[in-house]
Amino acid sequence: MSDTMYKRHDGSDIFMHWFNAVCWLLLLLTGIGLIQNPVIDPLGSGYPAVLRSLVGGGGNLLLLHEALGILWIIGFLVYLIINFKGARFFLAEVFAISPARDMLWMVKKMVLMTLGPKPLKMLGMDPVLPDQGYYNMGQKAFAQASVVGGVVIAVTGVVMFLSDRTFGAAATGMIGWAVTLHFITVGLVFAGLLVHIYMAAISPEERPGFKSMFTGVVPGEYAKHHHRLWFDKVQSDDQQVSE
Amino acid sequence: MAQQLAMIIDASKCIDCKGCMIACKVANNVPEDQWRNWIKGESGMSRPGKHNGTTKFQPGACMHCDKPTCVEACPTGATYKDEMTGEVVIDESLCIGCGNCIPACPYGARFRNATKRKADKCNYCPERRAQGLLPACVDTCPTKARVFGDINDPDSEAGRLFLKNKEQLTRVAARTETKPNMFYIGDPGPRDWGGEAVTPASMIAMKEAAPFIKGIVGLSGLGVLAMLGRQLIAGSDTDHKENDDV
Amino acid sequence: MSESSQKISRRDFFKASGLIAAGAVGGGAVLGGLRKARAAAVPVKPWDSKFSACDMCFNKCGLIARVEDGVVTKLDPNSKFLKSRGMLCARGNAGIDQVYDPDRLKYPLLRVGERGEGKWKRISWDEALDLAAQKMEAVRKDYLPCGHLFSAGTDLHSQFVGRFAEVYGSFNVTSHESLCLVSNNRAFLDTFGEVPFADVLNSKYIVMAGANRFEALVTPDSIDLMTAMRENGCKLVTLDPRYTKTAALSDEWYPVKPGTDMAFMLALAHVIIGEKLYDPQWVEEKTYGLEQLAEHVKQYTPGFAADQCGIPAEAIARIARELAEAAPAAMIYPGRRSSDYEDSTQIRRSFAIVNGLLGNWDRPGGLLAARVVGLKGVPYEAPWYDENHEDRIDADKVPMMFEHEGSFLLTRDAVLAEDPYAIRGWFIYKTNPMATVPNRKKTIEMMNKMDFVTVVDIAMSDTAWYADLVLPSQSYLERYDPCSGLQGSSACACVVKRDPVIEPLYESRSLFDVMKGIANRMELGEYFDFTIPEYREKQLRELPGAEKILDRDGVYYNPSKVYGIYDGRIYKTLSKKIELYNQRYEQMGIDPLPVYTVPTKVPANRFRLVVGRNALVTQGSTANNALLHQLLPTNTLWINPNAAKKFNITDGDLVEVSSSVGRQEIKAEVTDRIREDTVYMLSGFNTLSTRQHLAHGNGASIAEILEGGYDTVTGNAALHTTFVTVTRKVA
Amino acid sequence: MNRKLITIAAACLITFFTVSMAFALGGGNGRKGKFLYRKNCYKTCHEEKVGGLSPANKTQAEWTAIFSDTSKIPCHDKWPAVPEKDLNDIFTYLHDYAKDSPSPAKCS
Repeated sequence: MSDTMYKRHDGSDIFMHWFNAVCWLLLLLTGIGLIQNPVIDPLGSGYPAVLRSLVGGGGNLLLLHEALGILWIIGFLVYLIINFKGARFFLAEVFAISPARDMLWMVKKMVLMTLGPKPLKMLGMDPVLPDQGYYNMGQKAFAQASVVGGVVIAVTGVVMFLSDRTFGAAATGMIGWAVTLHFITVGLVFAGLLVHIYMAAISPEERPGFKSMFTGVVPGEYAKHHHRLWFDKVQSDDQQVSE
Repeated sequence: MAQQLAMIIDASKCIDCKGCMIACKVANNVPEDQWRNWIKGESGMSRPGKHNGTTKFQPGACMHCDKPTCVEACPTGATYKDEMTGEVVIDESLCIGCGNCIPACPYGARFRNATKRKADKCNYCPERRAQGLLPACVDTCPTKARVFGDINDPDSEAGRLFLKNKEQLTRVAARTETKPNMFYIGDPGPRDWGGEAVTPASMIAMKEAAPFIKGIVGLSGLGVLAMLGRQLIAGSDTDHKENDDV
Repeated sequence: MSESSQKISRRDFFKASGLIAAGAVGGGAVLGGLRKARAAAVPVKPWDSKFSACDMCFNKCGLIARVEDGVVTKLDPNSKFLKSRGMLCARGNAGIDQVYDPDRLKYPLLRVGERGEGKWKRISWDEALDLAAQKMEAVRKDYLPCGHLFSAGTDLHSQFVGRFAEVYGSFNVTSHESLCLVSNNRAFLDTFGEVPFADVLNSKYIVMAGANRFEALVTPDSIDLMTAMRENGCKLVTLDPRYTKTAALSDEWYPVKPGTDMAFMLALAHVIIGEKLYDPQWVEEKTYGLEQLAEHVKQYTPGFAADQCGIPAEAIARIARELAEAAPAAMIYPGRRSSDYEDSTQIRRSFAIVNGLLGNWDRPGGLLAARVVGLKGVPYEAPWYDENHEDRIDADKVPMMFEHEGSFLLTRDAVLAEDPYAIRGWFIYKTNPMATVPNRKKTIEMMNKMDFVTVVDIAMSDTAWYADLVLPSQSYLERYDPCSGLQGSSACACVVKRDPVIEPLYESRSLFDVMKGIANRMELGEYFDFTIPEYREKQLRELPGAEKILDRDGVYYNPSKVYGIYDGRIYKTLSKKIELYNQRYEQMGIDPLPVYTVPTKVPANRFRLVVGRNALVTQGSTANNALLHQLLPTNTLWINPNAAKKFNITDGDLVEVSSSVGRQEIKAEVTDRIREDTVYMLSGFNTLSTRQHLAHGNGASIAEILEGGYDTVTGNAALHTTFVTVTRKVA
Repeated sequence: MNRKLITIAAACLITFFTVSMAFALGGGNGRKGKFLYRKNCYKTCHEEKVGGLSPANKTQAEWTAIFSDTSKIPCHDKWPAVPEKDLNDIFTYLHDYAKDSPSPAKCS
């Protein structure tokens, strides 16, 4: 049983995940280089200055950022077309929340990850986590933030991209707010991203999940423990199919 | 000493012919009904008899301030104060057209170029200077009311005038002090038109949000560090075992 | 200073710390790269620079055209051009939009509808020239050569219109000047023997009446006036019913009652003579008629003048004394456009006479004689047409018309009356009588009198709009022009020329080529058997090397004496002296001394309509300029707040301005910058031609409203004698 | 220079006058006079030698003096025969556009 592998992601999902990750990394690196104002720049003025000089000026950096952004958006659009079913499944899973169970999971998990089970026990709580579905609540929370944030970032990005291409003077207010929203949203999603990267790549317990982002499959044991509801569903589906 | 390119203007010499405005418009391809420079008129009452030369027409443009509020309002650094020349420069390629800098100028020197859809204003005609010519408005001015140059260079015409008239140089004060580098010899004429530097709400929001964003990212980072710390100290198996126990 | 130096050192500190930071992160090379990237952001425009001379008004300011890929992208002043003091005004800079005006005439057009209906047929140049020649030949045959009228505006090619007219056999040639300056020229010529240049730059005291030098720009006077005032402490006193920019910048301004300037001037003479403020030796030696003048001006006391012109008597007396004190570096500024009243010549004579008393002739800060430029005429032997009438159609109507300028108004009346003979053909180049001559309806009637009207212009002016054949002319940047001699007061005597700086646009041709083409078809080709460069060679024959210098600097100077030209020379008058009292006038029955006549009282509930300029307008040729249009989108009717109140008019109201000859609707500009009895509007707006899309149906045409009085000495138009009613239009 | 001009101009015209000539000067057709002057005098004598002689080179009094005593005009031998009427037209042209006339001839 422990040898049984369960299919979790197909090729396009895996590709999209890593495509998204690379785009995010590059967009973040170039994007931070585009902020140069002592009040807001996250890394000080030295980083943008260096980055800009590396690509031959801020204008080039902006072009690069815009090109990456468009590539990123197009990538998602293509994915939506090619694997619409997968995308729909993903979104349905991500946004399907069972408040009582998922919230409890979230609170317990956060305490467990940082402080261990003792505090829970001290509070008289069972440190055992509630069962989770295809995604656990942490994954869902970040995925939700990524989806909503991604849409906001993409839309505001497009607004900025079009600012000097189609918009008239009347649009400056909108463009100004687009800049602000873009900045804030990226900041918030990035905050989640840090946790996501730790949980998925560094924390050993999710190692099989991490591996699955390359192989597409997880061991049954892992599925059973981490995504019990999904595991059960897959099991019963299999039985139905085999019968 | 670094340069400070500036204009020294003798408003008393201006005849309000608008030569500078058309010259600038043509030299810089400024779109219809937009202007990089201006002549503020004195619309004062007509009084017969002696006037003692009180009427002044006031040529002006971007004042390339020492404390440029437009630069403070720019999120990308597309507008910056050039350390070598003292100019307030717009790097068009880096301008994202957010328009923050436009209300941020208390003198109304900036506008959104209707064709380029980017911030625009006087740039002292760099293309002309590259060819050894004066800025278009200065070159064309009939009475040479506008004088341009490096006021830190006592050998330049502007520097000479700057030193010579040191005592009587005036600036048009705005409600927001920006330390403009446009100097008028004596009475500049209209004085009270300078407004307030207004930062758009979106920029204020971004500035206000910036520490929180940094804070949230920081907290998240701390959380990760905590997890990492626990992982290293307590080992990772504990969790698993606890789970397995169930 | 301490604050700013502190600031700089702080800035330097930041600069240094920035350097360290950059060095720590990416090394010095990165920062170097950064700098380079910024420096490289300045694109170097690969333009050619070509000399020319501006043509947006008559001044001909030297310019340098910046040409990129065969397109003029910028017009800059030629700093070596002393007459214009190295400047280019708003119109000069906007010249680019005249050349590239989408409304420009592009190919020959033949009228196919009624006159003024705007129906045109495009034809080829060959057809057009054949037709013009054929029609001109027909007029010559049916109505004698002098039955064809030729009108040419201020342009370096206009001399070829005159040349053509003469070889064709017509002496009926009019210029724009009888709508402008001939009264003033007459007055000064008849006082000093020549038309002077004002040495504004070196003057210490200038009285400016009937001129608006800071808006109606004349080089170098407009610029020199400011230099004189700010650098040399010159005092400026302005008389104008309007608070013009000149008035605003003056030391003193008086809203003189229109038409009373002569009373002021004669009162100045009264004080100067009465108080013996003149230089007796100079006046004795150089002038004629002081005694008669003294006797004549006794009646014109400052008190009398004060009653007439509304300027306090004490001010008049004081100004007279101050003028005399500053003399000879003092002047009554001669002015230029003097087409205002029926006694304009006599009004301007009073200006000239005060100058005579100030002893400022041929001296620094005074009035200067013409200097030698050295350009030569290119003579030709025109054929003689014995069958012609003896004289011009406008001859003998006024005693002292300038033969070579004619009188447009007298010509128009004579054409309409066919008296003394008929004129049925009209050739017009670069002048726009429909926009510049009072009583537009009458000009339309004149057009209707014609069998065939040919107009050569760069735009579909109203005059072209009513023509039969419209030929597209080259702009000043597209053609070769003959040399022209210019004098810039004490600044210079110089020669300019024009070479094409761009290829001619569309099918445009130069006037010279048009004349040549028609002449060739009329067996008059021998008179145009040369090119402009060949013609210039002849003009420059006594100035060896000038052509080279023209190519190098865009201008050639002939250094010559500025002051004292008249030392040991006679004045070109009958008495061989400055004629305070004009002997020839006496012989001809004209008042030898200007006699003040009280101007017609403005009738109740009416206003005197006055014309004027600002620095963005050249008569009827700039209202369609897209650049100037942005600064001056329309014209308005200036009306004083008290008058406006009386007629229930508020600022921005649409009003109807109506005279005995026409009416126009225009927006009122309620302003205290004008007298209560006077209204004012700019010229050039509301064209009939729809092919002037910015000017058509925009504002009001002053030519439609002005009546057609004229100066009884020269036949110059009298543009300030129209009374109008102003009524608010009910929306 | 001035004297030379006078001399040459005078010379041009001498042929057509006798000392006893008794017609009244002036009142001719100046326009035709210009044509005749160009045709008879200008080409022959003035154009090449002195760069053109214009009516505005002299005062009306000077022109009158020249035409009332034409015996001193030196270049008469070069002239074709010109009728008296034409001569008066020439005089009228020169006189009416003299430098002290109401309309001095325009020269550059």
